[in-house]
Amino acid sequence: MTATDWATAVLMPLGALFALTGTIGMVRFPTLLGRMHASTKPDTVALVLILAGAAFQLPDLRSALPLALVAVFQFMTMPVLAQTLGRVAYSRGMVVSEHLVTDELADDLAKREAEEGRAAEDPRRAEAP
Amino acid sequence: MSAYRAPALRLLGRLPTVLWLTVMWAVLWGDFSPGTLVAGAMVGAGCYAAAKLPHLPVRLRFRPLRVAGLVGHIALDLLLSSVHMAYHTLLHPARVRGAIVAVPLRTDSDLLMAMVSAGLSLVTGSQTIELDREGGVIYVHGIPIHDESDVPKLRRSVLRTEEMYVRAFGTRDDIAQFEAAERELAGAGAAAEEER
Amino acid sequence: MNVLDYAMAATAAMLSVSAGLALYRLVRGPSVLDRTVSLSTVSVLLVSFIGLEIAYRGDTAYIGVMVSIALLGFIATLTAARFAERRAHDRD
Amino acid sequence: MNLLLAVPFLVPLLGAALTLPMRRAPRTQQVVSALTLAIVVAAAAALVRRTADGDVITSQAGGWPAPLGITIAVDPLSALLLLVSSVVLLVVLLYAIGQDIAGLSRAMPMVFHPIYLVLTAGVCLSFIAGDLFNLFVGFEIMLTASYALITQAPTRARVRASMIYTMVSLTSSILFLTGIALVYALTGTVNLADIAVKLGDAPPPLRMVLALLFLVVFGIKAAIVPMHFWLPDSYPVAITRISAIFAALLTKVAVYAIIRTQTLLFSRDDVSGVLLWMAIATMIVGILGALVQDDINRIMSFALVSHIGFMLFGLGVGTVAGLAGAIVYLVHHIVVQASLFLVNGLIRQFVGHTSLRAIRGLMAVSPVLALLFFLPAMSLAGLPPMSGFVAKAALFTAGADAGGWLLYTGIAAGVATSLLTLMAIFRIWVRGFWGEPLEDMIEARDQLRSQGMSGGRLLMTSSTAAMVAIGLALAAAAGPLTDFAFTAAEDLLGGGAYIESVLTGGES
Amino acid sequence: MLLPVILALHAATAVLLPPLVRLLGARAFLVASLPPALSAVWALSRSPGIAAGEPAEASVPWVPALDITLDFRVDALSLAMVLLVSGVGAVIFCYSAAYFRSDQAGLARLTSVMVLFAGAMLGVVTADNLFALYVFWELTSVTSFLLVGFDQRKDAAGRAALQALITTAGAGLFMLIGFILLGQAGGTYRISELVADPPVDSPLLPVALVLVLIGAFAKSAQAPFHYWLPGAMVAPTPVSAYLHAAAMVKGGVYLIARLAPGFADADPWRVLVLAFGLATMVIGGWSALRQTDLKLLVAHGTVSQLGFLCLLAGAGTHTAAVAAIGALLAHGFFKSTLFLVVGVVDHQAGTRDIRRLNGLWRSLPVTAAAAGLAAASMAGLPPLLGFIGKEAALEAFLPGHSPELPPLAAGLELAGLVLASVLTFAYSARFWWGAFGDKRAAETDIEPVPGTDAGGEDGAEPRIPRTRATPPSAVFLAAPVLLSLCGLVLGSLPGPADAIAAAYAAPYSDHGKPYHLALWHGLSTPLLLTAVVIAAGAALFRWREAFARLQGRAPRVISAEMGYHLFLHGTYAIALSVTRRLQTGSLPAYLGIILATMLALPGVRLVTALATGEVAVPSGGDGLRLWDTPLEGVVAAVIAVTAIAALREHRRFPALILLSATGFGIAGLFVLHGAPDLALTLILVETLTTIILVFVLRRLPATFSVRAPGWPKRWMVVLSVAAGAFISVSLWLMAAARTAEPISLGYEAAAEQAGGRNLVNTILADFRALDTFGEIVVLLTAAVAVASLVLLNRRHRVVDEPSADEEQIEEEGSRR
Amino acid sequence: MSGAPSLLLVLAVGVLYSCGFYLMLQRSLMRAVFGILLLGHAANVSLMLTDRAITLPPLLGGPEGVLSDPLPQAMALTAIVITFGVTTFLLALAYRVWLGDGNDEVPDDLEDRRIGRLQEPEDSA
Ligand code: NA
Ligand code: NA
Repeated sequence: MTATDWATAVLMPLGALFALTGTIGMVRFPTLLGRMHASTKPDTVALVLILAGAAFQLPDLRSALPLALVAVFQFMTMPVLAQTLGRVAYSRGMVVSEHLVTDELADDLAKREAEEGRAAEDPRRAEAP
Repeated sequence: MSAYRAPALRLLGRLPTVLWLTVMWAVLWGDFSPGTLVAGAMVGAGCYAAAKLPHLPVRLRFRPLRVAGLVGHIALDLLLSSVHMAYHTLLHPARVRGAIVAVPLRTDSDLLMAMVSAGLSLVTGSQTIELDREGGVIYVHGIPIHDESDVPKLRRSVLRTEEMYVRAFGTRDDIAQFEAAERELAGAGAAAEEER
Repeated sequence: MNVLDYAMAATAAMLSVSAGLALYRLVRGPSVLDRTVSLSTVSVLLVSFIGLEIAYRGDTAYIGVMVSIALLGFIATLTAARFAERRAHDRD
Repeated sequence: MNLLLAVPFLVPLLGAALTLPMRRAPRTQQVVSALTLAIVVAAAAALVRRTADGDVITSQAGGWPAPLGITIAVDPLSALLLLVSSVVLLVVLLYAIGQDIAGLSRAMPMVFHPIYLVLTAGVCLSFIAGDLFNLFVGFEIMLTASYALITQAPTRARVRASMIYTMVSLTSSILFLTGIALVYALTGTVNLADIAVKLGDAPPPLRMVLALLFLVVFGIKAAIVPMHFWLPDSYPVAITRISAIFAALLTKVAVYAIIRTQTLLFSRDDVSGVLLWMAIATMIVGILGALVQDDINRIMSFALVSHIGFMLFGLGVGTVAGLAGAIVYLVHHIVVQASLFLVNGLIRQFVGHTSLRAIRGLMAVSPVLALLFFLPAMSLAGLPPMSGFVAKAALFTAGADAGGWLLYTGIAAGVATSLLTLMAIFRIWVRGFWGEPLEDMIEARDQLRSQGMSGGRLLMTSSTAAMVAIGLALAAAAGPLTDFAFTAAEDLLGGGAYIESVLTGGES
Repeated sequence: MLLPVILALHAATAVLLPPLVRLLGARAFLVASLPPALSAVWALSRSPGIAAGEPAEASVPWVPALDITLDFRVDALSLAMVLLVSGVGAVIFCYSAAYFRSDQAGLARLTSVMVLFAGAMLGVVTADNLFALYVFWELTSVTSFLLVGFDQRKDAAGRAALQALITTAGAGLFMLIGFILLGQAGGTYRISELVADPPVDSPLLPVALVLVLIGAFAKSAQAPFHYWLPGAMVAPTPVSAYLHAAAMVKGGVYLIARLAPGFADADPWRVLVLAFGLATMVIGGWSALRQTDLKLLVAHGTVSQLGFLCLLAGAGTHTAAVAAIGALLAHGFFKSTLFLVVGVVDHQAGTRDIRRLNGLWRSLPVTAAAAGLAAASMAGLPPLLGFIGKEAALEAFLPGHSPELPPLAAGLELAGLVLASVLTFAYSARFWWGAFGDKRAAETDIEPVPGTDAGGEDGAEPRIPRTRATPPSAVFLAAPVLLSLCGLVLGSLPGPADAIAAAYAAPYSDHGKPYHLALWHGLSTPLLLTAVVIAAGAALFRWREAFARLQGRAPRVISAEMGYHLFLHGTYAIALSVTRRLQTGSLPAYLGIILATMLALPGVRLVTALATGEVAVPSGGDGLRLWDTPLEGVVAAVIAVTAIAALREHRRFPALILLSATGFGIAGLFVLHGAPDLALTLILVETLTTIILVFVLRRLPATFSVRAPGWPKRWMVVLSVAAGAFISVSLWLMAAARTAEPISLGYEAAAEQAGGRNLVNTILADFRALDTFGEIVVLLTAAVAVASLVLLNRRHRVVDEPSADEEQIEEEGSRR
Repeated sequence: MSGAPSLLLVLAVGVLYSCGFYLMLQRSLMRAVFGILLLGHAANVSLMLTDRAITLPPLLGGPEGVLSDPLPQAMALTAIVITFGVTTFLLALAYRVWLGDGNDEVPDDLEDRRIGRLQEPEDSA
């Protein structure tokens, strides 16, 4: 066992552990957003740890470079996914309010709608634009 | 919205994306020979054209120290919040509640706003639901939020993240504008806080 | 077997269980977004598996696969989400 | 690589590449297509000459030795089928060109010409492939091209028909691939000759399973009962030039594959019982279907299914004579089906459709059409002195020679089928060609007369006539044809020549 | 030998005639008569030698590998037939020149086909190879089809033609099989060799003979196939005269006569021929007496006569053979005369209905005389050839005359023959009387002459007017006169006929009592019997009305035509019920049946192999392992669970996601298998497919169609699972039983030579570049196909080529 | 000699085929297409199973050990691409069916249905 082996031996199970808790969360959380929080992000951590562990087993830095690229890629794409999913989940009414302490987006939307409604009722303003 | 109308500059704006795709291509083939790179660049450009990806205006600065700080912060945050999340997952996931808060941002740079939004989404326990660019408001879902008292904490962490991004990547103009807005909002923000 | 082997076995075991759980969500849904989320998890797990494979064999032959799975996972998940958004009005 | 062997596959692809961009030069496109096929015909004729003594010409693609590289092999059977197919392809192409010149088709020339040539390449590759997987690739080229062709001028009916056609073909392809996997699992090779050798040590039951599986795989494409249902639902719906080629060639390529695999790979396994029962079922069920149809093209399609049974019967007999009969029948049937479908095309052009419910008195309005129909119809019914008679006589003689109750049953089924074919075919004649012509048909005739014969129509009619004439020529040349078929059959059942030529080099 | 040339001449003339008809009109028939005339002249010129036992032979090779050779051999029998076929043919062609009008529609076709027929018939009677005989035989069927259906605008013509074709060509197929069996048994297809050395020991011989006789019976309109002949009378009269009197219907008789010397003693030849011949003779005679249409009367008479000829030709004794030649020639002359006479009557008087003809002998005296001669010959009156033939026939069946015939059988046959001859006499008389005789008002439909019906009291009947007829031209009359005279001349001077008969009968033993065709054999039993026949026949004619009443009361003879219609209707009904059950039009059903077939063939074979232990199931050790690594469990679980979930999912989008996951699982499997390139390609392809699917799915409804595919779900489950199990178990067993090292071991060394590190890439780019090339072709073709389907055809999406039926069918479908 | 694949994988490939066949037998166009996709996977996996799992990628000059059999891989590669092309066509076709008929069903043949409704043969003369 060399030092690199030890590094791998630590990093990889740790990563796997994150992945495991993430997927457990994905199964156990009652809400969609909860499941997303619980899984997507620990997954990223898990992946980075495992890739780091794998990198230690490679002979040189050059062959490890692609692993780094994958990690960077994961960092770049994960938020995009998370945001898209969040927006869609919300717009589809899948965010259940009873699991929310507060929902300021709903408040703002209601406010905006009310304003637009007033605009529609007011003939002068409707013709104005 | 963009000042980069000149073709050459527009091309320059697209370069990072194409470059990125080229690198991925080379990795895919496991080969960084010139031929592969040229082919990758061509494929990348093709994909770019086909997908009509938006080109990024490179109106950024890069402050290495600040960036390093930011990365460190995010990494630590990521790790800790993941552990935190794991704890909730294993103990009582059914009781965990969240909140969606509206946070008015101080910067008006689209790019910075997007970066903040992404940065928030990267970290466990928070993620952007909606970004109102015109109003400069970001709606963030946070978890776990036990009660109303956790809400200001979430708001504050969003604002802190924003500041770190602006200071790491913003141009001098961006920072100036950010600070002006911060001053303006300092008072009004407090009032708003009370109103809620 | 040395510690490294045990570590790898443990990693494999945990990843496998994770895969099973993700699969459960993938199959059970209930919503398309749940499936989308678990699809993204499955793809991350696969990439992890391949990371394990690379570590185990000390060989980089699989890196291309890894990159493309990462890409696919991203594209597939994004497409799925976009799709779900576009058809927000009908039940899936 | 032997250049002559490469011509039937590569030249059409070259032609396809040339014709693809020629959307603005239709004449050039037509000339290039026709020239391409003419070259293939010439090459095939040369191959027939060179294999006439039973020689097998082989070549290793890329020069790699036999089991490693892909073998291209032409034995008498391949050469004969190459020649007949390329001739039929050329004549149908001329018909299509005539139709395009006359402005009577909705097919897109810019798609049709290149894809037609790709189809040619696929058909030719299937005939010359000496490698199981390469045969699969050849089949796929042919099938993909056929998918593109069957959807030409996509009406709703055609799209539906294509769906059935494509799904069934895909099923067959998947099972083919599965079969390749099984063969490789058992033998560790995909070279046909090599498989033939290595199957020798395989457990007989497993070999039998493979033999039957490949019978199913190609049986689907050959439309053997009970795997035939798709054919009458798809072929008749395509536009004429396509249904003519499909009816003439595609099922025959599958029959070729059955002959090749059963004689070369599974010569040790006796599936003749299964073959004969399937042959009997195919003959009878097919022709019963033809009797109740209303559309000439559908009648012909059911008859096509039915007559595949004859070829299967010849293979099932298991003797050189039986196989030779099957080969003669194969050649005869390619030509006669192409002729009939082209004539049906002329009818469709003339009357607007091919339903017997609304055709009457065609002979009175168009005696030429009547003659063009009558001759191949006679041949299909197996009436002398047409090629159909010779083919049938060859099969029955072989069956009687080999003897056994199953073969006699097969012969009885063959007789019944011939009688029912006669009824089906002459029903078309009596209902469609005889009788008082309908008003609109007389109008159509008068209109045509006033327009005069355009070059395009002339080409359509004369290429149909040429196809009919080729059928008559087959009858006249039945002697040499049968001799050649016997040579081919001896090669196939002897087995040694092919294997030896492939594994020990042959020419390269 | 000239014969093949003469045959070719027939064909060439047939090709040349259409333009000639345009030029010459009906006179082109005179040109058409040249080839048969030449043939007859040639036959006459060769007759001395042939009668002396030196047959003329020729051979044209066609398909030597199958023994299909156009062998020709003209011996005595053939000579008689050639003279009939070609001689009578030439005469009838000349008659036709007068019969048809030049503006007759389809005249060119008619002349052409008739000459073809003449050639084919010549071929039938001269062929010495079974296949060659069959070729010409069926050619006569086909040409006959075209001739019977000549008046193609009439539906009746088409039906009758088809009936005749199906009957004769259908039976001809049986005959072909009979020929093949005969040829196989005898080791040759040469007829002369077979007859000379018949394969009497072959167990297949009885079957072969029955099959051959079926063909011959159908062709010669023997019961129960006799229905087609009266039906075929829709043909123009010269055609009937030629085909249905002189030539084609003799084909069967000829074949029987041809084979009898070799096979008459073989079971069940004689029984069949004698029984069916006699039955036909009686049935034909009985129904001839009921006819009122002259042509139908002659047709039924022909049926009767054909029965007579068949039993003579097939009886297989010396005397019967001699009688056969006599009767054959006689029939050829008198029957064609009678048809031609009917033509003349029809042409000149405008009708051929007995009930509309009265006293025609006065206006057509010559015709009536010729008809009288012919009818007398048919009735068997001396000194005509018909009498000589009948005498010989009666002699042949005298009990004890020929040892080949058991006395009882001969006696029965003789009694039947006498009975049939009585009927023959009666219908012969009825013909002449019907055409030319003076009738009473009660026997006709003709309006009586006004004012003549008043005298009913004194028993005198009302007078009816005589039928008017224009006098026929000399050319028109020449043919019947000539042919009827032939019967008289040959009857009076039977020498030539006897020479031919003797030569034909030579192979039979005459048992010391050689029989010759002659007018006078002394006061013999046959002469007595002839007298009885004449007396009884005359009485039958005298009391024809009483007999007609009797016939009316008698149960109808079971019509064989009904049998034909039953066959036809039954066939169509079976065809419909089979086809509508099988050809359901449902793709799921088709695919299901394909799977079922796969299970029924290789599947069952595998199961039996496993059940009987023929194939070793890997057990323990290397063969039977749960896994190579536990990771396989993960991969297998991902694959199986997602795939099963995908098929349970009715919403399209979740199903797509599940499928993507399956794709991931398979990529994982490839990784485990050391196949990075494969995993990579799969993932890329999977991505593309997913994207395309999303594009398509976006436009389709949210859930899949839930309409059941038409059969119970559990069947589908069973079928799919069984099919899947079959394949996977096969794979398992075959991999375990691998017989040789994989050839890919050779790639390592070769790859170094090719300079590649990645073996898979080297295979794709080098060793199997042809496959890769093909793969690219497929991909490009598919791209073009997709483009032409989706992009290029956007403008005309719905219907763009004439398909009137489609709309109609669709309408009907929706109305359901 | 290679030996049989492990039971788990045999089972997996069996499930793939079964599911593919089951989907293929459905009336829904898209399910049929999915069935074909699964069957394509199944066939490629079958090719792979002719060789053992847990082998090294067929790269020369890599780590010591047993290399995978490259030939099934090469064939599966070709097959994947071919199946892809053809499946794409099938999808385009399904799309056209939908355009024409407005539903997601494999349509029955109309003429067959018409004949199926006949009680008496139309023509037995
Ligand atoms: Na065999
Ligand atoms: Na492997």
